[in-house]
Amino acid sequence: MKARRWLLGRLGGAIATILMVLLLNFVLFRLMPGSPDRALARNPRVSAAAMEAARVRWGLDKPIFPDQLIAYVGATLKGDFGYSVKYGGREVTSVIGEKIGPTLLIVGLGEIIALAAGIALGAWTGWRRGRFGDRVGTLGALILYSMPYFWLGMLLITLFATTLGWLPTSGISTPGGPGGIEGAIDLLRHAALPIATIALGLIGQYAILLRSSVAESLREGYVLTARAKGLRDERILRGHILPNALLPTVTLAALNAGYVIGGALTVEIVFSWPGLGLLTQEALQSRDYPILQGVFLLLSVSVVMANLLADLLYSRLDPRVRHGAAR
Amino acid sequence: MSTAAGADHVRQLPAGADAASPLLEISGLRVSFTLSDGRRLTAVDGINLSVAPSEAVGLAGESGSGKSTVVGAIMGLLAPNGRIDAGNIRYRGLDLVAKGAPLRRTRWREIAVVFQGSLVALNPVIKVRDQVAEAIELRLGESAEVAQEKAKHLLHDVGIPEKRLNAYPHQLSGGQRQRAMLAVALSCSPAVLIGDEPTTALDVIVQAQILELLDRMRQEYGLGLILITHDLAVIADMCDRVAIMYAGRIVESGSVKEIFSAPRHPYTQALLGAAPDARAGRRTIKVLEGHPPDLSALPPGCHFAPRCPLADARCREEDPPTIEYADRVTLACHRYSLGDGKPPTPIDAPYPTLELGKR
Amino acid sequence: MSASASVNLSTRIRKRVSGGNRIALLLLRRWDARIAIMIVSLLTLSGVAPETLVGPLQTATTATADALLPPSGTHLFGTDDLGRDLLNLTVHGARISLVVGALSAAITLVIGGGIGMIAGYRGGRVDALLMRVADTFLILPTFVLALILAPILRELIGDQTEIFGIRTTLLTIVAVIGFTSWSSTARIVRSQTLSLRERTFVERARLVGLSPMRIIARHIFPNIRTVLVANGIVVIAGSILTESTLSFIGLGDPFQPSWGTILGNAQSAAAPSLGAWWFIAAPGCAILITVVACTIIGNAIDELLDRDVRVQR
Amino acid sequence: MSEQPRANTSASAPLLRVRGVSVTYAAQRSIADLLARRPANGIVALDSVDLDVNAGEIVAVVGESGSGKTTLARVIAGLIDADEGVVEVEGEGPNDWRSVGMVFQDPYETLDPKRTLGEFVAEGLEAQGLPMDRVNTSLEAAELLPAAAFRDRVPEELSGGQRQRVVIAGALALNPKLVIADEPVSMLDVSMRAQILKLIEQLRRDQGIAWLFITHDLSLAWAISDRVVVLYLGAVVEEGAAEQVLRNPAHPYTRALLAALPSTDPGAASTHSLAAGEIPQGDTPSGCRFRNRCAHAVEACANKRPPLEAAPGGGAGHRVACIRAAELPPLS
Repeated sequence: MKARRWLLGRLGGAIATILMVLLLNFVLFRLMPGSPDRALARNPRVSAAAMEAARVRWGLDKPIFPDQLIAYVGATLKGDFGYSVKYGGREVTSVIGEKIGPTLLIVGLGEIIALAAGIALGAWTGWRRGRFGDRVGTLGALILYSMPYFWLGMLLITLFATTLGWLPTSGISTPGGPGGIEGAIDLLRHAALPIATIALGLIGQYAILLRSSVAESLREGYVLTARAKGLRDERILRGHILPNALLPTVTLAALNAGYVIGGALTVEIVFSWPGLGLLTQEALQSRDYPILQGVFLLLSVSVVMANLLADLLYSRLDPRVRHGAAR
Repeated sequence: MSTAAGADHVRQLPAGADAASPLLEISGLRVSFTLSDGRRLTAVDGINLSVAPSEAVGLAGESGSGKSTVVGAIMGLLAPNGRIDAGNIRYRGLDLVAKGAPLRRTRWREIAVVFQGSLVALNPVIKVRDQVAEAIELRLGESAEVAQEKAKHLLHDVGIPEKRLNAYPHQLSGGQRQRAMLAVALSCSPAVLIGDEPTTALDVIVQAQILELLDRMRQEYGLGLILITHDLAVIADMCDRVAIMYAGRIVESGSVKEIFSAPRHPYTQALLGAAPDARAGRRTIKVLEGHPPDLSALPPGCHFAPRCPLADARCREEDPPTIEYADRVTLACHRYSLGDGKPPTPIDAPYPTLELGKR
Repeated sequence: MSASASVNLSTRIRKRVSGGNRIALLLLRRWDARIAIMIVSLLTLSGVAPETLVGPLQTATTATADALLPPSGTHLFGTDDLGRDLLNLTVHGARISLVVGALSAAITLVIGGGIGMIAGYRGGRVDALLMRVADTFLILPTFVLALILAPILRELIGDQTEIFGIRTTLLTIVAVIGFTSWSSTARIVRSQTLSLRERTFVERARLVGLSPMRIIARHIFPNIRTVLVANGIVVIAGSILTESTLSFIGLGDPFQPSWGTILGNAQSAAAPSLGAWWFIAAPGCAILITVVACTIIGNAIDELLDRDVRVQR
Repeated sequence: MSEQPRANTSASAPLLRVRGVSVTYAAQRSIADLLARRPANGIVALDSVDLDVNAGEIVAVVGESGSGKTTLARVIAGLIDADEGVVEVEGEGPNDWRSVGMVFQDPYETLDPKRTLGEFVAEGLEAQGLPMDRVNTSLEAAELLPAAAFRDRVPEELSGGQRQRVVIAGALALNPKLVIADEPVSMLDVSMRAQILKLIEQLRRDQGIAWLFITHDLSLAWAISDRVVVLYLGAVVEEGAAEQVLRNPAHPYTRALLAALPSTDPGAASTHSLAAGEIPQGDTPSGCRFRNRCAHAVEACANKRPPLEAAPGGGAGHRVACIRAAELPPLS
């Protein structure tokens, strides 16, 4: 009962956040130099009739507040994000749609690898806190955490692609390459370095967070009880410390989604990986604001959803939340 | 049904132990800690303590007297900067301090602890039933089903209602959590139970309930009980023998009856007189000036001398010898001597007194 | 003087030193923090006086060397695709990176600290509303927001003017980073304020009739000052990272290159596929070292603070 | 400080007069609750509490955790507003800071680590626009001597007992007639307690300060106070002269508290628990709030809340809220 109330509260929060994003997007849209129809007018491929239709649809002849805001929100909710300037007046949704796949591939795999490795490294260093292995591991994690993604990517290209020649430098596939299974292998060879970049960039953060919560748990009374019970170290770590220490990591993994995406954008630029990041950079260079807004909206909504998911997961993992006890 | 894993269970002693030796015996134990600035602090300085089956021994002292360090030493749970410098801890003759000591075998199976504040001593994300079953499964090698069944019996035995069997710690009240902690402690049917301030966080009525339960368990399971507390009244209520600690040393020990009716050490007198006692109708309290000493800068001689109204030059220079004037009755105070073998006559230390509630 | 007397004196001196200063003293005792502080001092020095160290900033026209020379005696860090000396560029880049980092951290602290203290002390609806906004900024991909905001802001302001010798391009970046990264500071300050508000000394101050403003000034702010400093140093690290990323994408000022701008040039010049590792190494290591050093200092203060609080309780 | 202690038997109005004070803590309501129009069901912390403290009197409020004793202290101090009822000090509302002081449980928490002791004591004077020369006299009255040496020190240098003296000095600075002390010695080492208790009695004797002494410790309440008020789940269940209540407890709850009290007296009987279970966390039981734990409860106990009436066979002012008080067996 209390737990359901808690979740309802979280759901309300997520909806409020999405509304704020819409508002932000609307304001940015109006702040943009020149009015939206002028942005459209820069696009030679949009006909006068289409422009008039857009003016009516966006309610540009009406006052900004509330009519235009309502019109904007209505259009957005219907999935109408406007037209791309650069991509010859194509709908923003369709342009973005074809770029999502490649981005999901590297971000998703990178995040999974990073979580697994980060948890392992964090648990190990936290357990051995203060000892030599901890210092080396933590410094390593801190260094990974402090590297800009794009720089890490450039280093990996220089080493593994240019110098050693093991992997391709950029792109998603070899032009005119084979299809089928060999094509899949070709894709993976191209994806390996971008995935590694994202994974390495994230490991540090997860490791540092988990290390501190493991080290904190070690001071807790229940760990003393577990030791007194004569349990083996490995059992104490797995059975008693991790179930508690993993909780903040779950939250961070979700909170981080936005941050990861920011990093992933630059990784795509470095590897010329045809995903949302490359699209964003092109849009920036050509002042293709509708695309930028679309990307921002899409990413924001997915991040908000990721957080909601994390809250659900959290409420499953932590009985105190499940039963509505104080957090 | 109450003795599911109880007294009738034939105890298999760990290798090297000997049923004829005393149950738990601590002799000359000294524990020190290294501080961050490199100095060493002696928290426990040469104490002796023993407990027999079905016997309850109280270890009393103010905070910082070293009583919890004794628990850490027995269980092998001292902080990483702590070290046992000297002395022995023997369980049935088995040395628990020696290098390569079989601590892992004696922990919980032979000696278990109920810690203070079970909200932190129990794992918040694991059901209490599983926390009871865990040690049965992992330490006694029972199957999961048997362990769960035993855990159910134990929880019932300590008075956890049936519908709370699958509860998490936060769903239990303070008293229930302490009961659950007791079930966790009894899960491997230990021979010795240590209560480290087990009722300190509880209200007085719940404290009485838990003390009653502890006492019943001690009798039913034939446990040797070591009760560590700052509350002498709890010891008077529960224990056969008592040892009073001050700044890492035991200043007086003996039977509760003897020590509480005729306290000899000035510190024991001060402790016994420090609080009013409604049950005994005593409003007068003894005012003990000063503070417990900083263990890293202990005064020379008798550590209590700076606060003792009986202290003279010798007390401030020489360590007082510990005399044993009757069987297992000891006293460490320069003011008393063995004399003719009769118990020394108590000397009332002239503390300033305060009669509360007098207009 | 006997040994015990001198110990006594040193403890007494230690106790006289107030909280913040004591943390600073303790910080100097940790070797990792000592190294980190040295690094940051060196970087600050090169940021303050790059000309005296490596001469004026080289441009495409003033560059004298050949393009893409690997490190050698004359060009310790090698040269870039226009023949500019990378040591020269990296040292000059320090100024931009550090100035942008410090200024945006200052904005972050003022916005985040102010909002955090108000939300934490007022509580109720004000708190709920402010934290709703903060949460939104915490969750959102603020980097993407910054990406969109930067060019919009620049077009609105124009990028030809200078304020205090800093080109508006950089000020835009400062404003954008400050505006998008205050939320975690606000969260930290709010939770500190919230727990301070529940502490008995604040309750007593209310009891004897102190006004809310005085309570914040006397009891809340002094007790979160060190937390703010620790957070501020970590925020500087984060701002430098964000700045380098924005500049890498090309939102920086080409006439005042920061480390990110140099790496952006390296990317456009295809340095990774040419194997010109030195083009990437110098500015990247500068970012890495700065961020690591700042994070170590910030975390060390945090840890000392934590221990300090634990000892006092 | 020439004021003489007043006799607490005077027929004049009491110094502190609390009538029918109730406090309900509202449970937090989310937006979803508001939309679903769920009622705010709160937790009753205090339920029409009456209490008097006469000038120069020490009254102890006894209760376990969850009894509402700290809420009562805060309401009287003016830190919390009562939902219902009246709190008057010398016939004035609760905002008359100059006649009510407060001493808190945790002296480590009451002193701001960033401020000197002088600043702490001066804080109230400054806020009230009173002369600063009271700082030294207050420190001296709390036996922090020499006062000048303490003014510039910071809390970190002090022991718990000294800190509590500073807190008391801070209360004395405003020249109070009544000081509310919420568990003032429970965080202190046994050896510090006597010193603080001594100070409390001294201040009552020399300056005629009345104390409302909140405690969980029945022995302490009995020893230090003139009168004892026993609180259970936010309501007064028994009150009377300390000696009467402790020698002749009339409420089953008071009897349970007394029976559970361990004693160092070798002759005393061992403790036993007369009451089952623990203070309920959620809803308050109907009728008598103690009936679920009471060994003497009958059906009638559930019907209505028992009024506070003269205890059977009790002395003047000894009152109890139990319909079965007259039928209880003698206490062993």
